[in-house]
Amino acid sequence: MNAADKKRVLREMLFARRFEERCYEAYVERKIGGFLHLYPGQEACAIGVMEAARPGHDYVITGYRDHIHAIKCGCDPKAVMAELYARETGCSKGRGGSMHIFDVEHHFMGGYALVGGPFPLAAGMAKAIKMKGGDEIAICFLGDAANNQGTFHETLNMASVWNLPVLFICENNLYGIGTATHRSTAVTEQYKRACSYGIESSQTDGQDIDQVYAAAKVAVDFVRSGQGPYFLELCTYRYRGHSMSDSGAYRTKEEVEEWGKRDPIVILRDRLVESGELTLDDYQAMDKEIFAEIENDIIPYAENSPEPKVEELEKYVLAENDPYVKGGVR
Amino acid sequence: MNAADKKRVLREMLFARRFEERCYEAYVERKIGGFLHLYPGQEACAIGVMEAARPGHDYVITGYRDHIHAIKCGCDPKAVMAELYARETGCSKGRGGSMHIFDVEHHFMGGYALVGGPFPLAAGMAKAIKMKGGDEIAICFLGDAANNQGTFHETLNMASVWNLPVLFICENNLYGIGTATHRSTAVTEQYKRACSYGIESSQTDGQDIDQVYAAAKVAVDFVRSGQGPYFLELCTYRYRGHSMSDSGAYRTKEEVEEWGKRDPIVILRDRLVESGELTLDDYQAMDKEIFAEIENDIIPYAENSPEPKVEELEKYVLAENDPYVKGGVR
Amino acid sequence: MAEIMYWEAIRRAHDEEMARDPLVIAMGEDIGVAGGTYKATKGLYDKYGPERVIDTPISENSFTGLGIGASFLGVRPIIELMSVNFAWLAMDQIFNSAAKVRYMSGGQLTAPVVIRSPGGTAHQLGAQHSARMEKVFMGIAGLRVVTPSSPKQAYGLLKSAVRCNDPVFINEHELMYNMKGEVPDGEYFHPLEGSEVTRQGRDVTLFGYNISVHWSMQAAEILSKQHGIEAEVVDLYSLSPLDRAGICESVSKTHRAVIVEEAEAPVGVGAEVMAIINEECFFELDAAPVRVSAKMVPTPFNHTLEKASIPNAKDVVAAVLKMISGK
Amino acid sequence: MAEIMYWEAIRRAHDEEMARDPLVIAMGEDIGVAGGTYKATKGLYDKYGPERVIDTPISENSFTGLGIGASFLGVRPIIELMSVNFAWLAMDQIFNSAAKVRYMSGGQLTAPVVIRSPGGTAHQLGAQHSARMEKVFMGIAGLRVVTPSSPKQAYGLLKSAVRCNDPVFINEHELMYNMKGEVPDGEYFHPLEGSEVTRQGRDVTLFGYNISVHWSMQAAEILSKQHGIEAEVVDLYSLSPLDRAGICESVSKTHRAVIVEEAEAPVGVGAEVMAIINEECFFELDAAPVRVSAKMVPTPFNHTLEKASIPNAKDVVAAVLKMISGK
Ligand SMILES: Cc1ncc(C[n+]2csc(CCOP(=O)(O)OP(=O)(O)O)c2C)c(N)n1
Ligand SMILES: Cc1ncc(C[n+]2csc(CCOP(=O)(O)OP(=O)(O)O)c2C)c(N)n1
Ligand SMILES: [Mg+2]
Ligand SMILES: [Mg+2]
Repeated sequence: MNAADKKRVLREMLFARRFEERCYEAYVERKIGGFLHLYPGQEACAIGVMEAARPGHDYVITGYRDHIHAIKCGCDPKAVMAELYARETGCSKGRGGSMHIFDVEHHFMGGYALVGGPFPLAAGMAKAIKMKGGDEIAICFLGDAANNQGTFHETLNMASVWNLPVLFICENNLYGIGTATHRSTAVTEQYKRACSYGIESSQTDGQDIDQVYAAAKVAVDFVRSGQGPYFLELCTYRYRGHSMSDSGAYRTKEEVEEWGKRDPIVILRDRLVESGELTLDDYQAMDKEIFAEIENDIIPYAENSPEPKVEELEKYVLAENDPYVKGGVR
Repeated sequence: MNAADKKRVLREMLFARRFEERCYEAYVERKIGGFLHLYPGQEACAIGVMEAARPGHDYVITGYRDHIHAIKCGCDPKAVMAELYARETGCSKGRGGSMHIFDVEHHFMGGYALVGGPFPLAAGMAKAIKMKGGDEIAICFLGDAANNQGTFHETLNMASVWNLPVLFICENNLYGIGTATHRSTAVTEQYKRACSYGIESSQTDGQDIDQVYAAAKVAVDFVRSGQGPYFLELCTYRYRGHSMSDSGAYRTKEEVEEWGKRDPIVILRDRLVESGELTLDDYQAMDKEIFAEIENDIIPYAENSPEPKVEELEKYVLAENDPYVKGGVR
Repeated sequence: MAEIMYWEAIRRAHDEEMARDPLVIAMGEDIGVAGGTYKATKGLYDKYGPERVIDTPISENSFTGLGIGASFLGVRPIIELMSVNFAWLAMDQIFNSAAKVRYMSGGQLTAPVVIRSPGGTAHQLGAQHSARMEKVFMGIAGLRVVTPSSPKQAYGLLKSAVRCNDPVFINEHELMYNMKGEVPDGEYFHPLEGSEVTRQGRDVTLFGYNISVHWSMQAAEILSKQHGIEAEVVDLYSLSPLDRAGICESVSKTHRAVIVEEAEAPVGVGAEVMAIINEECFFELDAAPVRVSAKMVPTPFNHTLEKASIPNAKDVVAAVLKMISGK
Repeated sequence: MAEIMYWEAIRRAHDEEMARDPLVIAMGEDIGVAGGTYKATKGLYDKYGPERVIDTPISENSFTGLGIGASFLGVRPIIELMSVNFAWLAMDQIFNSAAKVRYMSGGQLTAPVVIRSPGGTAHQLGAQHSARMEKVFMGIAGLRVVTPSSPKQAYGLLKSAVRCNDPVFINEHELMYNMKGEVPDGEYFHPLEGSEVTRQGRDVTLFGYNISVHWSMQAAEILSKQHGIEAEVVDLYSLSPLDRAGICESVSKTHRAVIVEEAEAPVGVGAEVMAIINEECFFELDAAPVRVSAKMVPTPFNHTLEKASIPNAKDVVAAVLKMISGK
């Protein structure tokens, strides 16, 4: 990444942070309902990896903590916010919600709420890419605890045997809800688990976007060049609760503070300030601009968008007027 | 194993071979129906491992290829044959069949037909043993292809995290039905897959019962002494088809012949003959005795046993007269 | 009798059974240190320790299977599946192992596990967290299915389920954990089979279970006050087996039946109750029985659509009025 | 029209669709080199190669999910689950992913996969290989379920399923692969919805699907020859959605209904058809509708018990005679 890129990704990370914080507020104000899993602390992961990949071109899939992944792929933040507000203008037409952000046009293939569910879906997309001969890759972002699901094992094995162009990104934030990874997992360094499948893997600091970018570049190139799947572990931390109803009691204040010192936004900001590429004033201005965008564009768009019509409740269940359903095709 | 032990296990292996061959005949004669998965070629596995363990004391569970495991645990071969003949005197009262041999009295906890299903059941038994403070261990015998099931991954992880006294025996016979292991599996040396769980593991020749015994001794002692789970891979081969309807087209004649030269019974017999502990005449006599036992005791027992009564069709579905069902408990 | 919440009732049953029998254990995701998403095991980790109150990895099929295997040797696991939507992952062990082992072992082995899980549409949890799956559980031999509609049932059914020698699935509801109700102060074992008449009536029977009992009760009040119609409400807390005699008895009295279920209609509780009525007391009917069910859609996130996708008391009232005016 | 076997019909549909569209693939355990347990993909591995006729590891949930993911990008996978009993392992991906993705993406993404699997009680395959699971598949929104009763349907339904933009589950039967029947020589697309009157009658309607259509036809012959009763037989090849109009039409003609299903009764096809009759044409009934179903037991290994656990043509005849004499 050159200096301009770095400033851009700093802005993207800051935007991500503010966007999520604003979601939090809207939730507290009861404008948003349901489960809400936020991303603060992990921004360098999605943004760093996708910076090394081709957003809008590569196919991306993830779990329920999906807002930022979608936005980085090219999904309009207004459409994401409108989705959280359950509006017809939402990226999933208000039918999906926070856990089910979709933007197929930008190859963001969705957020899924079953832990481990996206693994095989990602490998399947990679299979399709391979059959169609494209140069896209499939990228699957999931958490550390998801790796205990059988689909992890089954999918990594198939991806390896069939040499599929799929990149698995493990955002290891040390917890699955309130269960510390070491309490649920025998081998906690997730990248080591790829050895059972003969899959190339590595681990890197998920708080430093330069490192994420560098590691992801290697991984993306490996996969795109047809050498097979790759598993990349990013060591990270979420600053908020698992979702909105989290007690937080399972983590010590010290631990949270310790990781707070490794804020991915601060790390990059300070690095840019130090190297003279940014001033703190620039940063403040950036933040203000973001604030304005969120408050003036994004939130009003969501607020003022219409809800889906109740008459359309049963739309989108099955294909409409599919010729093979009623017969008569010859 | 001393010389007497070795002669005994030779007899057990020969018995196993003849028993299974007789099942084959009975199947061809349409005395036995359903699926029938036979054990010839793999005798040293179940018998060697259980020789190192405590049959009737340790809890054993396996898949559908289960006759010999049950017999080695202490299940009466007559009751096994009667089960194959679907008789009321069968070890599962004619309700289970070849794939579902049970002898709970001898701690043979059953054959199961869902590939991968026994993994968690075995770990659960180990959990129970641990809670109850016994010195038994749980032993799970399964095939190589079963290791691609998600339950393998999920169970080995839990067994490791909770340090459960469970021994996983992988009888790697190179195929899952007609699919060669290397076509379905990224890492074909199964013992290496235990590394993802920090589980102790090893691999040994499954055709030489002395080696099986030695490796199993280490494994059993490890588990029994409370050091945690263990994964032992035995390299073996099945001489017959996967089940009775197997075409065999997926293996070369040469491969089958090559493995035929490593017959576990012949290996042990020749070793005993060479060391002067057995003559070929002894061996013939043994074989005759076995033949007589099968033809004079086992088959007639099965043939002459009654079928279950149709009026008892609905027995064994739920507990009978359970006091918590109808109410009134105080 | 103290008034406690549904979750407290479940927690109390856990606690009592665990105190009594060292082989009773609890397992599930985040049930230990965190005390459970719905607090069903709150405080038990500290009381009984990690060997008996077990935080599992996210491995639904295998931790369920592990519980089943432990039950073969006399352990009595109470397994929590955090949401019934995740139960799809564990169905293999529930049906292929737990429900069949007694039969295929000729009665030698049983799997006395309890599996508890909340189903139902709560508040905007989306398509993958709002399924109602009772109908999937109740169609297959070898498994008991109960579904408590009150704290008393939640307590008493769990107590009985732990002691019963069959595998029992307990279908709870996300929206009911904070519901209050009276629970006997002393030990109480609710029968696992049967049904309960929650309200006497003569004009129509409303069959409900779990949350739909409450919709039915509300509907019955409205029908009585506003329309002079006296509905009987029958609580089908046992879904497998269903109480054929109890169903028939009420229909023979009211001659009209409405079945209220939160799930999509096809092959559901409504269909089965209708089938039982047709088989047992068809000629008692004065009107065609009716189902009040969910729409055949995955649950929408939008709250208005979500609510429109499942029935409520008003829909029950409307169905009854239509039935009775149409007579 | 040539007479071919059911498995050949399925194989032909695979072959034609794969020849036409390079994005149609087949996947499953032992379907490639070995050609499939029931020969549904025989010879296709040699013809289309390992990238399109894929022998999968024993990983039902994930290879099903992999097929679903591929379908997101336009691939049309035909997934074989070797036995419907193993489908429990894949239900998570079938229902949580394939059946819901269109809805929760607001119509952006669809999962046009075909999942084929044989269910049913064959010959002594035991409790874990004899389940009938159609009722599990047909109760949930977002999935089509069809079940062919003849080679023609097996061919034409698979053809349509591959082309249709919805996920389709095809419920086959272990005992039917060698059944012979006429299949059109030219391409033929069977409608995925609807039902078929297989035999005209006036006295009673026998509703069957898949193998129970054949039991119903046998019963109808016996009823006609020996008892002078003319039964209409309706083949419910579409289980989700069921053909409400077709069911009602026949009942309105015969005024009597018997539903024949191989599965245990609770929350099954029988219950649902009864519910539809109750809802649509209750007052057309001259007798209480009846289900002829399996016993509520895991399938026994012993052949006599096994046969006693599921219904047959004689049971259908008996049910009809009882119904008609009881009028
Ligand atoms: C199949 C399934 N099981 C359980 C859950 C409940 N659940 C939601 S998130 C979560 C923890 C996942 O942790 P991890 O994979 O590390 O991701 P993180 O939330 O930390 O990003 C659990 C247990 C679920 N949604 N799906
Ligand atoms: C869940 C499940 N999937 C598929 C099958 C069909 N099946 C039976 S045995 C088998 C192969 C198993 O191979 P392996 O584990 O190596 O054991 P082996 O038969 O070689 O002893 C398969 C695919 C099954 N019984 N259960
Ligand atoms: Mg995590
Ligand atoms: Mg094998």
